[in-house]
Amino acid sequence: MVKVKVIERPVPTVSTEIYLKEVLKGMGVSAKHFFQGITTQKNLVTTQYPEEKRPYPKRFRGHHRLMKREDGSARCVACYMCATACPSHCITIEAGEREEPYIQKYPRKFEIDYLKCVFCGFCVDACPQDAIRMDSDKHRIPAYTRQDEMAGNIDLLKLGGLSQARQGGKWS
Amino acid sequence: MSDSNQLTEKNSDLRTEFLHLQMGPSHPAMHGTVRIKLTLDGETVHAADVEIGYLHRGMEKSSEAHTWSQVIPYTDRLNYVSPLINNVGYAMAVEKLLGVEIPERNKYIRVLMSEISRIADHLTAIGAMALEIAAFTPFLWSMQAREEFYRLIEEVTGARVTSAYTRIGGLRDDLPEGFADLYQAAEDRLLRLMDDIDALLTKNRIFYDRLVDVGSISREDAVDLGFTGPVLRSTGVDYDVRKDHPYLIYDRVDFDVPVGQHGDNYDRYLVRMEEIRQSVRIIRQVLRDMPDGPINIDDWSILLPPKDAVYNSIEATIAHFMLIIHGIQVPAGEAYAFVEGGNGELGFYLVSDGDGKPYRMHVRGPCFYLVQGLETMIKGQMIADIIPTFDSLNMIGGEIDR
Amino acid sequence: MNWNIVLAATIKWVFMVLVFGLGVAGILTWVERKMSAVIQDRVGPNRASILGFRMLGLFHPLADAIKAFTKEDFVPDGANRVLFFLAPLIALVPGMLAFAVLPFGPGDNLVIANMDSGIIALLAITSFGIYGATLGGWSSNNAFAMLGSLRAAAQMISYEVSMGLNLVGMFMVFGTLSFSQIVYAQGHLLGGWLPEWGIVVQPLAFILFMAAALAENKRAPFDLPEGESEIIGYNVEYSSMRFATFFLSEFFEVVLIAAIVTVLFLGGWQIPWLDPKGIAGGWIRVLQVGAFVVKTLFVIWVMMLARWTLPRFRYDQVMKLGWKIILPLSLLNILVTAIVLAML
Amino acid sequence: MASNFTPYYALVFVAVLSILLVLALLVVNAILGPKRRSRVKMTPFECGNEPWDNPRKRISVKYYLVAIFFIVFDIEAVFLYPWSVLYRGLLKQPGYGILALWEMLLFIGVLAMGLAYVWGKGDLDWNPGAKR
Amino acid sequence: MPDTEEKKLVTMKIDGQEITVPEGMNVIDAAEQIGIYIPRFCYHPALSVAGNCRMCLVETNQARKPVPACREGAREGLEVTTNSDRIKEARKDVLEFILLDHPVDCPICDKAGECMLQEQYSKFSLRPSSLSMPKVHKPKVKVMGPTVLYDAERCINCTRCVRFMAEIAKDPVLTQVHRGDHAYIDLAPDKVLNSPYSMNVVDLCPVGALTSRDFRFKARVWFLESTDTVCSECSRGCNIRVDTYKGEIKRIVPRENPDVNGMFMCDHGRLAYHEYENDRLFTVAGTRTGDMNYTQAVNRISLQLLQMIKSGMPPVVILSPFMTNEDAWVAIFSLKVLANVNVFAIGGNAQGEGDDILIREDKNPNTRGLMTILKHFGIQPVSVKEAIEQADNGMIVFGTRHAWIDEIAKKIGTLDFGVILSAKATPATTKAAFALPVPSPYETTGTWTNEFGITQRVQAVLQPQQEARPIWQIVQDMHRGFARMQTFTRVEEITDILMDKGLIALDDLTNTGDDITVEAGK
Amino acid sequence: MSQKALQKIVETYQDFILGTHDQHGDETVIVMRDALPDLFHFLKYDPDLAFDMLLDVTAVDCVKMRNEPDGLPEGHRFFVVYHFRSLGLRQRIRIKVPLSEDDPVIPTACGVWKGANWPEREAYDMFGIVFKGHPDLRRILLYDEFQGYPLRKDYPLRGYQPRIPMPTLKGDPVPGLEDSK
Repeated sequence: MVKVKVIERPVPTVSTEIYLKEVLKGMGVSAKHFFQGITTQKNLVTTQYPEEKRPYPKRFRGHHRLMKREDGSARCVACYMCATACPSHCITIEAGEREEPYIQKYPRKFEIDYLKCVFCGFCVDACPQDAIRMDSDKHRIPAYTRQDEMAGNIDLLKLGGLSQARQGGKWS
Repeated sequence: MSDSNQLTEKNSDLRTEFLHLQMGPSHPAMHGTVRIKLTLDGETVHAADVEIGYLHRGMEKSSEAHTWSQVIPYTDRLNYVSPLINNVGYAMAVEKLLGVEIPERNKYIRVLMSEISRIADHLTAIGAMALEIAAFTPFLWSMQAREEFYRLIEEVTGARVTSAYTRIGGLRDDLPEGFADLYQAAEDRLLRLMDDIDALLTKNRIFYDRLVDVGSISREDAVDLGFTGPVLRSTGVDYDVRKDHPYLIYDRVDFDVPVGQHGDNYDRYLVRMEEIRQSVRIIRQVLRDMPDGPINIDDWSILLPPKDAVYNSIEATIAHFMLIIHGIQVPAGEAYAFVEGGNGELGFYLVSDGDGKPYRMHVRGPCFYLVQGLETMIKGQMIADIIPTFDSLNMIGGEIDR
Repeated sequence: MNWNIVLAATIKWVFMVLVFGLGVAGILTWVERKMSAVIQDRVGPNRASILGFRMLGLFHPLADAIKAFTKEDFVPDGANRVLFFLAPLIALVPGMLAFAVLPFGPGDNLVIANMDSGIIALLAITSFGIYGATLGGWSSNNAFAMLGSLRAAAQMISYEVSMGLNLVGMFMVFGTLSFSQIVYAQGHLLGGWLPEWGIVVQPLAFILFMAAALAENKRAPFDLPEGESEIIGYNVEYSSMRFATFFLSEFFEVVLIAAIVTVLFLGGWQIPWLDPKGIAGGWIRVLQVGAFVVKTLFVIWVMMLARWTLPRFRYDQVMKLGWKIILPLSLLNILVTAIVLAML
Repeated sequence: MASNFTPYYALVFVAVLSILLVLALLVVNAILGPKRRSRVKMTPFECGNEPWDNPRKRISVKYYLVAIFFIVFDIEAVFLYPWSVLYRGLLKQPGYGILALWEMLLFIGVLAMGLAYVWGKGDLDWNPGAKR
Repeated sequence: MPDTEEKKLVTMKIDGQEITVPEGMNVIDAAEQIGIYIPRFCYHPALSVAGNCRMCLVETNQARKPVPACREGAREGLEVTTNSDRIKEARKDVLEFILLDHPVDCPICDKAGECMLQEQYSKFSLRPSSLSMPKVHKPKVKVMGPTVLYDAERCINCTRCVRFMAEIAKDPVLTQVHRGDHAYIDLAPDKVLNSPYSMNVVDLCPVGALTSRDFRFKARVWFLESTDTVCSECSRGCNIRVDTYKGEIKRIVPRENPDVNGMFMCDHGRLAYHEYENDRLFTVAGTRTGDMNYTQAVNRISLQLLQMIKSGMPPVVILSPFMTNEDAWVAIFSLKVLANVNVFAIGGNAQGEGDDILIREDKNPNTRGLMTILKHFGIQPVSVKEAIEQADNGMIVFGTRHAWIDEIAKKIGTLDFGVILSAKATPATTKAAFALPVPSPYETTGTWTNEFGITQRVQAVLQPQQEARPIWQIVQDMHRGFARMQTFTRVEEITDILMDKGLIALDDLTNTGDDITVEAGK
Repeated sequence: MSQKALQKIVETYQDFILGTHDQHGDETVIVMRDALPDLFHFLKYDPDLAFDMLLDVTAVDCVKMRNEPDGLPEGHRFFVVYHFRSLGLRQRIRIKVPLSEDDPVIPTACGVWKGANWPEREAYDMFGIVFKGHPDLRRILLYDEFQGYPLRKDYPLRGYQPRIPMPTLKGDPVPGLEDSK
């Protein structure tokens, strides 16, 4: 059964009709905020951005980063999963060949076009190597040219850290 | 016929002319998304033609070229004030096509996030409506309260607005630790600010006069025009998807459906204020009753396998690859699933032909129907009433133009 | 020509109009932003800096001025160029001029033009301000500006009536049209302890005058001519210093109206129970001028508080308020005052 | 004080100073500001579109009515000024006081009647549809 | 299947559906006829049955245990169940077993996306791993030959490749070594996998064990856009599917056509696209003509041609058997009928070696079609050598690849009117008075008639770039100046005329590769 | 839940029904176009149906569907899909009407539900389906000069449109002038 709550609008009374009481009450509330504001800084919500930065939550989807192996190379093996999962087709990968038989592949080019990226995080979900992550705790800073909006593997690796994720089977 | 017009007509040498004026798209209050072509008689709106499409992104066409999962970020941008409700609605629609049942905890979290989004949505509507009649302070207070809830959303989903939180058959992630405390802080602030907004606006005669009997619409017209949500309820119809077609766990929580009596802007304001309080009530119950357990269904053909398994076993890797390359294979058929969005019934009509991509995906945005009624609502009103009426509908361009 | 008068007038003009009026108006642009910010739990402007000193954003008006000076002052197609140029001038000058008749302190030296009929002169001068907004909107060849100017004209002349009528009660009580005289008269003590300020003897007139003055000044909640969410405003086509002039004139008028209210209803430079005749001079005179300034600033503060609290009226409601509420009440006020005075 | 007209001299002088000041502001801006014209910039603003209509039309009579009312009421108000200034003085003279009171009542009565007439005609209603 | 008619028909039941098939037909094929797909790894219709992967297990009414469907011949009264719980469980077990030692290689495996293992696991199992032991390690990235790499860890020992090399390529170099979970495929001692058909094992391999060195890491298969066309490298005209990614050809794989090539093709055809990767001619060139654009060049050619014909000294024409029938028809018609050219020669690649599997001696795709059209106009072609000798008036050379290209280049450099239409920059194009760019065979649309008289549609995989135009269009533009000729806007109009005249017979006009999505595992 | 309503429609409009189904609990009636203006009235005013709210009007282009769409007659291409809701009876129904490519004309529902106006315009805009009797059938989301119908399956995903000059309003219809002098 639908529980309905009929909202009654306030009936105009003399005190509301002559404006003054409610106007003064409202001004009182404003004045309260005013005096609170100039005496205590407690309620102020502004973040003074470049000097102080709001801490991002742990799950914040920020700038992408490429994780590294112990030897400092990118974990990415250019499997194109992120490029496939990306709804905005902003990831461009070119694969190169490596000697190690268990790695074989590396991204010769790994570019994210931040003009297209929508920060949905699907690439992170799609990565089977724990190679791409968005937990860099940085947001993408807009640039002035299209060229600057492309982040290449070097930029992404700079933000990257060592990934501890084990790979290739529990025992291998 | 009004007195003034009689006067005009009686004295033929006092002939006056209509003024044709365009409001929007680049009008300070039109948010860049709507153009209203007005024919004005002095300050009175004689006729209006509402023109939409300035935010058309071809979302329905794009969806046909993406996998079922890849559509989720698109749904963020429907009603971009309460994106999580869109996420939930879309995920539910696909789950309906797939015929899967999601775990209990998932349902609770979805309801929780929906209600948080609804509060954000209503706060925006109230604040914007106040802003458009120059009450700037309540607007910023409501934005302040809204920001508290966006923080919560960010804490859970990783982004304030572009949440992309639901997955088909699951969720991106479980609630973070200590979420209840975070929520409690936000709620405290919300209720405090709501009281202040209330003191500034509700009984203030200027505000009252500006809204009462402005933008009224009758119950019959509202139903006929396909209105849903708070705007329909303000006319006295007690239709709420959450009550009439309970989805997820809405049949297990206790809340009231606030209903107005006149269908004017003031009633919409009151209904929204009350709905925020009801949403708070729902959230409290949800947080109290939320069970432990998994949040995702255990089916690798629908949801990506857990990361650890993907890294370490070929089976999960294969499932992972197949799901990302080909998408979820949804059996052929069609389904219409609907949720109570911030502005009313948000429906997803999906047609599948058995492929990894939607064959047709249509969104029934509640705003589309609300804005359709705008012309009726502003005809004969003053030019200054257009924008508050427009905002009382909480017009969201993303939802209309799609 | 008496050069002494010229010299005296110039010095007074510099101090009263430029330093006090324009200075306060300039700072008010900052105050308004800062105050609204604090009311809304924000920090407000604080970025403009000179050599790294931010001074709570006090340099913002300066930055604004520089910006206004270096922007292009274009005239839209189809506009009436002469009127388009003159409109901001007409809007600002009357406000400056009106300061000439306001006494900042006791005696002749603290008022530029100490007239017997100061109030009539003031009303005459301020009525000019209507032309600024009206012509500005009309000459822009813009439909929004046109609507704004029509609103401005209708609203300002409507409240002009009430404003004038509200003062009649004051004249009856104090029996003079001179500001200086009224301020002196407010030094009287009623019953030996209560200063006979306008607000005490004419409380209704005070409220009505405040409302009418706000409307006259096109300030919230009467800011319909520039209702940015509906018709954008009569000055929509204005840019650069021309816009800044309109902007400045608004704040100038805020100061002006606060000063007028202070002089008429809050005892002007009078400090209660202290030298009501204004003959003391010395530090007491400085205090009295200070009292005037403080009272004016207080009135400005109240006006700003109202600005950031109240929603805007609708056009018909403004007209209704002016013609159907304030005007009859003003007449009633005259009536009651007359009868009360007759009975005393 | 030189004469009764001294304040007026001062006033005129101050007016000249003020006008010069504002003119200076505008002229300095005209010198400092750039001049880069383009067709779009010169188009009157109408929400991003080409203007649709000529704004200088015969707009609703209501606006002009206000002007007429204003003249009526404002001029009448001005007539009250001399009376009001003298009123207190007249009260002190026996007989004149009551006369002045009655005179004023009559005058305000006429004014009120005019207002009532206009009110009754509905010319003070800008939005006949609005209930409040 | 040539001998099905001789066999007796039997009626059997698969999942309750009755079906009549020739006796002995294996159950996999029979089930496929009624739309039931039985999973398999080792079974391939072109190869002999091995039955070692056990993926195609089905239940029958004549055996207690599940039997492999590829080995089970159809016989009267056989009832097969392919979807019982037991079979489903059996498939999961088989897959679990196969995947047990499979490395987590999908990210670096070229097969991912068209891998049968991926497909069948996601379709028939989705059972999580229960491995608790280390995986067995075997050789990785082993070079099998010039074209193929082998990864033993990924191998599921289906032996398709072994059987292919033995049965079809007739070059049995592959064999299985070791036993149990250490088994893998290896080369026979001192042998290399260098058969001309070696790359077919890459297609045959159901997993990513055998991968193409040419295609290695070039693109992911699910991004590829495919176009169906015909191979140009010999007169067999193998049906191919060309896969492109971002406007570049990445690989060529065979399409099944029992009448032409069966299921396979040669390595040469697969790699032939490299021929057109470098030294392409995209703009009008020619050393002696100076800079000019296409329109100017065509107008000047037209003018010169007109003068030559008026003076009765027409040029010689060297045709190319790489031209499509449409190109050839327009060229011969306009030059012979309208411009009175008498001397036609057929250039093209020289005869090469052939075998009795697929490769033909004639290394040109359309010799037969060209001959048919020449015959239609009553022209007896001369040899290229003769044509060059008679070419003092002028010379028009069609096509890029000619065995006589050096002689042509030498001659054309001496002529005032030397026109060459080429896809690549060769010595001839630099020396000629006019060199016009034309599309490569992969950018051409039209028809080719192979050695056996089968006309097949050629579909442009990529669009001609810059100034390159199809030959029929260039010829048409050249003749617009002085002769009235029917003008065509689409190549299909010419095809229709050829069909009307009975010069070609083409059944499947819609064979244009409409569906561009890549189906995994096909 | 709305099985009863479905039954009633099927009984009353027997001759026009091409099929029904209730996939995923959404009762659907596939009905021929000829039944239409009549059926609208029936849907809204019949006391057992009382579908007083038109939820949605859209269309589906079935031309590239892999499986045979059920109820689509030979030679037809589109489905126009209506969703109705009855607020009083708490029921919902979907009506699908097949249309052919050559004759994509269907009677409007605007006369029965005012809310059909915009969604029908959208269906016209996106699919080129002409709603006969619609009071104001013009493009709604796209601009008037747009060529083609983007949600049809044969419109390319990245279809390019010709450039058009900046539109002016001279000669545009002025709202509200037709009903006054």
